Amino acid sequence: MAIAKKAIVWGLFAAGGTLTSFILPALIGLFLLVATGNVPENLQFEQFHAFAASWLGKACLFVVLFLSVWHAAHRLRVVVHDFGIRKDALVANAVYTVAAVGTVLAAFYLLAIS
Amino acid sequence: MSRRPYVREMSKTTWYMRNGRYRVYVLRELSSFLVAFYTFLVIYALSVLAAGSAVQWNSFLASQQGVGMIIFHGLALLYFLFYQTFPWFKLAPKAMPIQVGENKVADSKIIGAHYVAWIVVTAFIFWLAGVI
Amino acid sequence: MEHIKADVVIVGAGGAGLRAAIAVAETDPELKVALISKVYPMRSHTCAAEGGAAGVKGADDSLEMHFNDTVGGGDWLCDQDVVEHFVEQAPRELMQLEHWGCPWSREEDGSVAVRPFGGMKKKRTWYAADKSGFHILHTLFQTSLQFPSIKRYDEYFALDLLQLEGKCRGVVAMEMRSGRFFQFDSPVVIMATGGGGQVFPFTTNGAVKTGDGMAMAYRAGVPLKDMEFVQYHPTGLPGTGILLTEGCRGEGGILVNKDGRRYLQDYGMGPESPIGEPVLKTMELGPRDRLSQAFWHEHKKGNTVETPWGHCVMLDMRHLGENKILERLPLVHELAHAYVGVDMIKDPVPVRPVIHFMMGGIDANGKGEAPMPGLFAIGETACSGLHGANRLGSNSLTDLLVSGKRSAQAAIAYAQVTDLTSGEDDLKAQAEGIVAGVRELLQQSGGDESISGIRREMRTALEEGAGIYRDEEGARMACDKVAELRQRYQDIEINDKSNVFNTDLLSALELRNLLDVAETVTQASLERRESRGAHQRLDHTERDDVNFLKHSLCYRESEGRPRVEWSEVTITRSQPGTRDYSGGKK
Amino acid sequence: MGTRQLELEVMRYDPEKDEAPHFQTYSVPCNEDWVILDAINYVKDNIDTTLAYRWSCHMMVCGSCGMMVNGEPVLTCKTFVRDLPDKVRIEPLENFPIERDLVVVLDDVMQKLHQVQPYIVRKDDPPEDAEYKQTRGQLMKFKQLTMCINCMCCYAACPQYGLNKDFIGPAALALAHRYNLDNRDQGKSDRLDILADHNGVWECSFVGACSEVCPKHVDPAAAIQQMKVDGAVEFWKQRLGIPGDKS
Ligand SMILES: Cc1cc2nc3c(=O)[nH]c(=O)nc-3n(C[C@H](O)[C@H](O)[C@H](O)COP(=O)(O)OP(=O)(O)OC[C@H]3O[C@@H](n4cnc5c(N)ncnc54)[C@H](O)[C@@H]3O)c2cc1C
Ligand code: SF4
Ligand code: F3S
Ligand code: FES
Repeated sequence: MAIAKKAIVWGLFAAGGTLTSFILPALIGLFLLVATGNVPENLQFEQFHAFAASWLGKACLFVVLFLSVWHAAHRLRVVVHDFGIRKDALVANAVYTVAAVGTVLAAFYLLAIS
Repeated sequence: MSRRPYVREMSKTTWYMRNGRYRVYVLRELSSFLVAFYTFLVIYALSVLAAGSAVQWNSFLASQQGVGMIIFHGLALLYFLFYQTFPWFKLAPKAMPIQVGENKVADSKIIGAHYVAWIVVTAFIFWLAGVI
Repeated sequence: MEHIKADVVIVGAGGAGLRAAIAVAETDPELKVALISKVYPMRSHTCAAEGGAAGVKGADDSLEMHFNDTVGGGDWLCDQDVVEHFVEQAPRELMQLEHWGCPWSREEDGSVAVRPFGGMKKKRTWYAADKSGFHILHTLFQTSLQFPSIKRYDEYFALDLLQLEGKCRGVVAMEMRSGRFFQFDSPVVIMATGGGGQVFPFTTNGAVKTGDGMAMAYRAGVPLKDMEFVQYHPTGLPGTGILLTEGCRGEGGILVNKDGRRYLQDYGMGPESPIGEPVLKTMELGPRDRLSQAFWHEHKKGNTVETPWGHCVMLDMRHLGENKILERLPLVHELAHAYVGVDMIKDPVPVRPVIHFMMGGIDANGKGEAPMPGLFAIGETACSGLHGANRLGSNSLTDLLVSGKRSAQAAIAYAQVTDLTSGEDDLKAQAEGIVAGVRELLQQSGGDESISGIRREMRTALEEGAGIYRDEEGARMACDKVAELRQRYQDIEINDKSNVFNTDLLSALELRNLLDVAETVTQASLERRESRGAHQRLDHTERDDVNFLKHSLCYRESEGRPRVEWSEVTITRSQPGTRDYSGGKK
Repeated sequence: MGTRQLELEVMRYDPEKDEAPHFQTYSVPCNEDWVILDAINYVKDNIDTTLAYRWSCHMMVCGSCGMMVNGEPVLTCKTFVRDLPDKVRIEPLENFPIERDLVVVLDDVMQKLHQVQPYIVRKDDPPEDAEYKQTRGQLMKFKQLTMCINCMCCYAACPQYGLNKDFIGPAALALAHRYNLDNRDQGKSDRLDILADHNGVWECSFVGACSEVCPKHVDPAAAIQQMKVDGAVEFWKQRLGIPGDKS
C-alpha cells in the first residue's frame, strides 16, 4: 500500500489555507473599499494593469490564485463528504477538475495581460 | 450466549447538529466557499483586465459597488475572520510545533507571531493597493 | 464450557504478567502463551505507580549497598538469596525496558536519570517523571503486541485453579462480556494478579486489587506467606487515599505537624536535614513503616491537623519551586489540586498514611515457584521473600520485571518435562464443579446480606484490628469478625441475573477472595507476637529474632480459622542488626 | 462539607432483557468534593447493584472510567460534582457499540492500537549494558504523546470515527507518532503504509474535538496534522525518487 493520493492535494490545501488566512481578509477589504466607491489608487486600470503585466505581479497573482483554488477544492471535497455524500471519488474528480480549470484560466488570463 | 451489542449510528447527514463543537467545525470548513468565490471573482477580474480596456475595467468596478455589495463583503469578511483566519492561527502550532532545545515554544507565542505577521501582511497589501 | 490449550497460562496482565509473557515469547516463539486478565492490560494497577524503580546505576553505588538497604529495610525478614539475585538483575531489566522505549527521565547528557527514595542509601530509583509505573506498564503492553505467540484474554475473570495429583494443571475463567466459561489447560500457571489492598477501607490500591490470585492459590491448598505485613504509605491524600509519591520527599518535600515542626526528628530519624537538601536514609527519606508509625504517635499526641477529611500532617513542597514541581511531579501536582484543592506550589498539602502494598502473598521462591508444582507466582501477588517485613519504595516495580522474567524461564523448563496426557476427565469434572459453584451463586436469591455491606464491615474490622499498630485483643476481634462475615457471605443477594458483564456477580466473587485474604491477614497479625517492619504490636514492641525470625505461612482449613506455620528465613551474608535511619549520627 | 442531591439519568441496557437502551433515574446525595464516579459507585453500593460500568484507579491513570456526562466524553473520576448542574445525564461512550449499561465494546480500538506497531523497531542490536542516549530535548519531542491512557474519549468525540469505523482514529495515530518521533526508533517507514493510507491520517479532517476532550492533553489532533505534513513530504520524495525517510 502506498501513501494515499490525498497527500498530493493536501500539501496544496495546507499551503493555501495558510495563505488565504493571511491575505483573504485584506483582499475582501479591498473589495469592500471598491464596493463603497473608494477604489484604491493602485486598483485603477493603469496601475493594476501595469502590476499584472509585470512578471513579479503575474507570479504573485498566480501563486495566490493557484493555492487558493486548490485549497478551496480540497476543502469542499471534505465538506461534501461531511454532509453525507459519500461518493468521494466522484466528488474529488469534480472539484479537482474545477480547480484545474481555474488554474488554467488564471494562467491564461495572466499571460494574456501584457 | 447472549451478547447483543447495541450500535448507535451517527446520522451521516445531520451529525454536525449534535453539538456546538461540530457546528463550529462545519462553519469553518464552509469558509472554503468564500475562498472559491473570491478566487473566481479575481480570475474574472483578470479576464476583464486581459481584455485590455479601461472602460471595461471601470464598468467591472462599477458593477461591484452598492449597498448590497457592501453588506455582502462585510459579512464575508467577518465570517472569514472568525471561522477561518483566527481558527487557523489557533491551530497552527499543532501542525507545526517549534522546539528550541529542551522546551517547546509556547503555543501562545506561535499564535502571537501569526497575528503580528498577519497585520504586517495586511498592511503590505493595502500599501501595494495604494490605500496607505 | 470451552477448552483452551496453552503451554503457559499467565493470570494477570500487569507489569509482572506482561514481563513474563514477553520473556516466554522471546525465549521460544513456539510456546503458546495465554494471558488472562480481568481488565485490559493497561488498566492494571501497575499504571498507578508513580515514583520509580530501583536498580543500581551510579558509579558510586554498588549491588552490595542495594542489597543492604533492601535487607535492612525489610527488617531482616528477607530471603537473602532472592535479594542477591534481585539486585544483580535489576539494572539489566531496567535497561531492557529502556531499549523497549520506556520514556525514562534523563540527565543532561542523555543518560537515564535516577532519584533518591526512602530507605535507599544512594540515588538509584529510575523514574519517568511521576508516572513511572504507568510508563512501564504501557511500554510492556505495547512491546508485547509484537509477539504473535501471546494470545490475550482481556476481561476474563479467573475463578479457580485446576490440579491433578498435587500439580497445577490450569485454570477456569469466565469471559465477562458473555458469561461463558473457559477451561484453560496448561502445565503451568503463572499468577500475576497483583495485591489485595481492597481489604482495607483507605487505600492507594485500585478497585481491581482484590487479591484474587492469592485467594485462588489459598483455596488450592497453597499457603499465603507473611500476610501480616501490610505497608502503609505515609503520604496519601485524605478522603480518596490517592498517593503522593515518595518522589515528593525524594525531591525535597518535608513533613510537618500542626506546629510546623518536622516531627520525624522526634522518632529516631533526626537530626533534621536542611530544608530542600534531603539526606538519604534519614528524616523524610526514612522507610515507610517508620514514617507511618510516627504519624500514629503524632495523632495520639494531638499534633495533627484537623481537615474536613480527618486528621492529617502537612507535606510542604513550596521550597522546591514551580519549575521543579511541574517538571518532576506534574501528576501529583494535578491530583492534589483536583482532589483536595491545594496548589502545592503555593501551599502545603494535607496527607495521612494509607494502605499501599502487601509484602505477603502466595508462597514462592525467587524463581516464582510455589509449593505446588506447576504453579508460579510473581509480582505483588507473590511473596518471594524479597521485601521482608517492609518493602522499600521502588523495589516493587523492579521486582515485577526481575521475577517476571525469571519465573518465565523456570516455567518453560518445567513445562518441557511435564506430561499432560493424563487426567483429562478429572480436570473436566473439577472445572465443571467450579462453574457450578458460580452458577449457584448467580442464581442465589432471597439472601438478606449485601455485598457492599459485608465489604464495608470487613474493611472496618481490618483497619481496627490490623492497622498501623496492632495488639492481641484487636487482632482477635478482627479474626472473629472476618469469620463471622465469611458465614454471612453465604446469604448474600445477587440481584443481577444477566450473563452479560455482570458486575454484581463479579463483585461477589471478588468479595469472596477479599474475605479469604482478610482472614490470613488478621490471623497472621494475631500470631506474630513481635514487632518487625510494618507489623507493629503494642503488646510486643520489640523484634524477637529468637522466635520470629521466620516467615508465617497461612494454610486454609476446610473448617474454621486458617492454620499458621512458620518457615526459615534464608540468610546468606547479613545477620540481623538494627535499622538505623539517623543519618549515621547517634 | 455540604451535600447536594443529584439526579443521575443513567443509560441502561441489558441485552438479555432490553430491546434498546433506556434511561433510569437515581437520586444521589453527593458530597461537594465527589467526582461523578463516586456518585455512580454510591448507586452501585446502595441503590442498584445491577448497574454495570468500568473503573479502577480513581486517579485518572487507568483510563477505564470514560463515559458521556451531559454529552461530553470525560473521565468520571476527573469530573467533579461541584462543576455540574443538579441533573446529570450519564451515557456510555459515543461511537462504540454498547455491551451493557455503561460498558462499551472496545475490540475495534484495541485492534487499532495493535495495528500501528507501537513498539521500538530497530534494524540493529541495542548497546550492551548501556542505554540509548536520549537528550531531554529529544524526549520532549514525544513526551506528551506518551501520556495517553487509552480512555478512548477522543474516539467518542471524533465524528470522522463515528462516521467511518475504518478510520484508525486519534489515540492510535498519536501513539504511532509517539514512536515515529522517538530517536530510538527506526520503524517510521514500516508504519507509513498504515498511517498514510486513506483510513489513516487522511481520514482526519482536523475537527480537533479529540484534543479538546483529551483528559491527558495528549493532543492527538496535532500529532495527526504533523503526520500529514510528513506524509505529504514523503509522498513527493517517493515520486521524485529522493531516498525515503530512514531515520
Ligand atoms: C499508587 C501506587 C503507587 C506505587 N508506586 C510504586 C513505586 O513508585 N515504585 C514501586 O516499585 N512500586 C510502586 N507501587 C507498587 C507497585 O506498583 C505494585 O506492587 C505493582 O505494580 C504490582 O504489579 P503486578 O503486576 O503484580 O499487579 P497489577 O499491576 O495490579 O496487575 C494485576 C493483574 O492481574 C489481573 N487480575 C487480577 N485478578 C484477576 C482475576 N481474578 N482474573 C484475571 N485477571 C486478574 C488484573 O487484571 C491485572 O492485569 C505502587 C503502588 C500503588 C498502588
Ligand atoms: S488521546 Fe487522550 S482522549 Fe484519546 S485515548 Fe489517549 S488519553 Fe484518552
Ligand atoms: S476529532 Fe477526529 S477528525 Fe481528526 S482532529 Fe481529531 S481525529
Ligand atoms: S478510574 Fe481510572 S481513570 Fe478513572
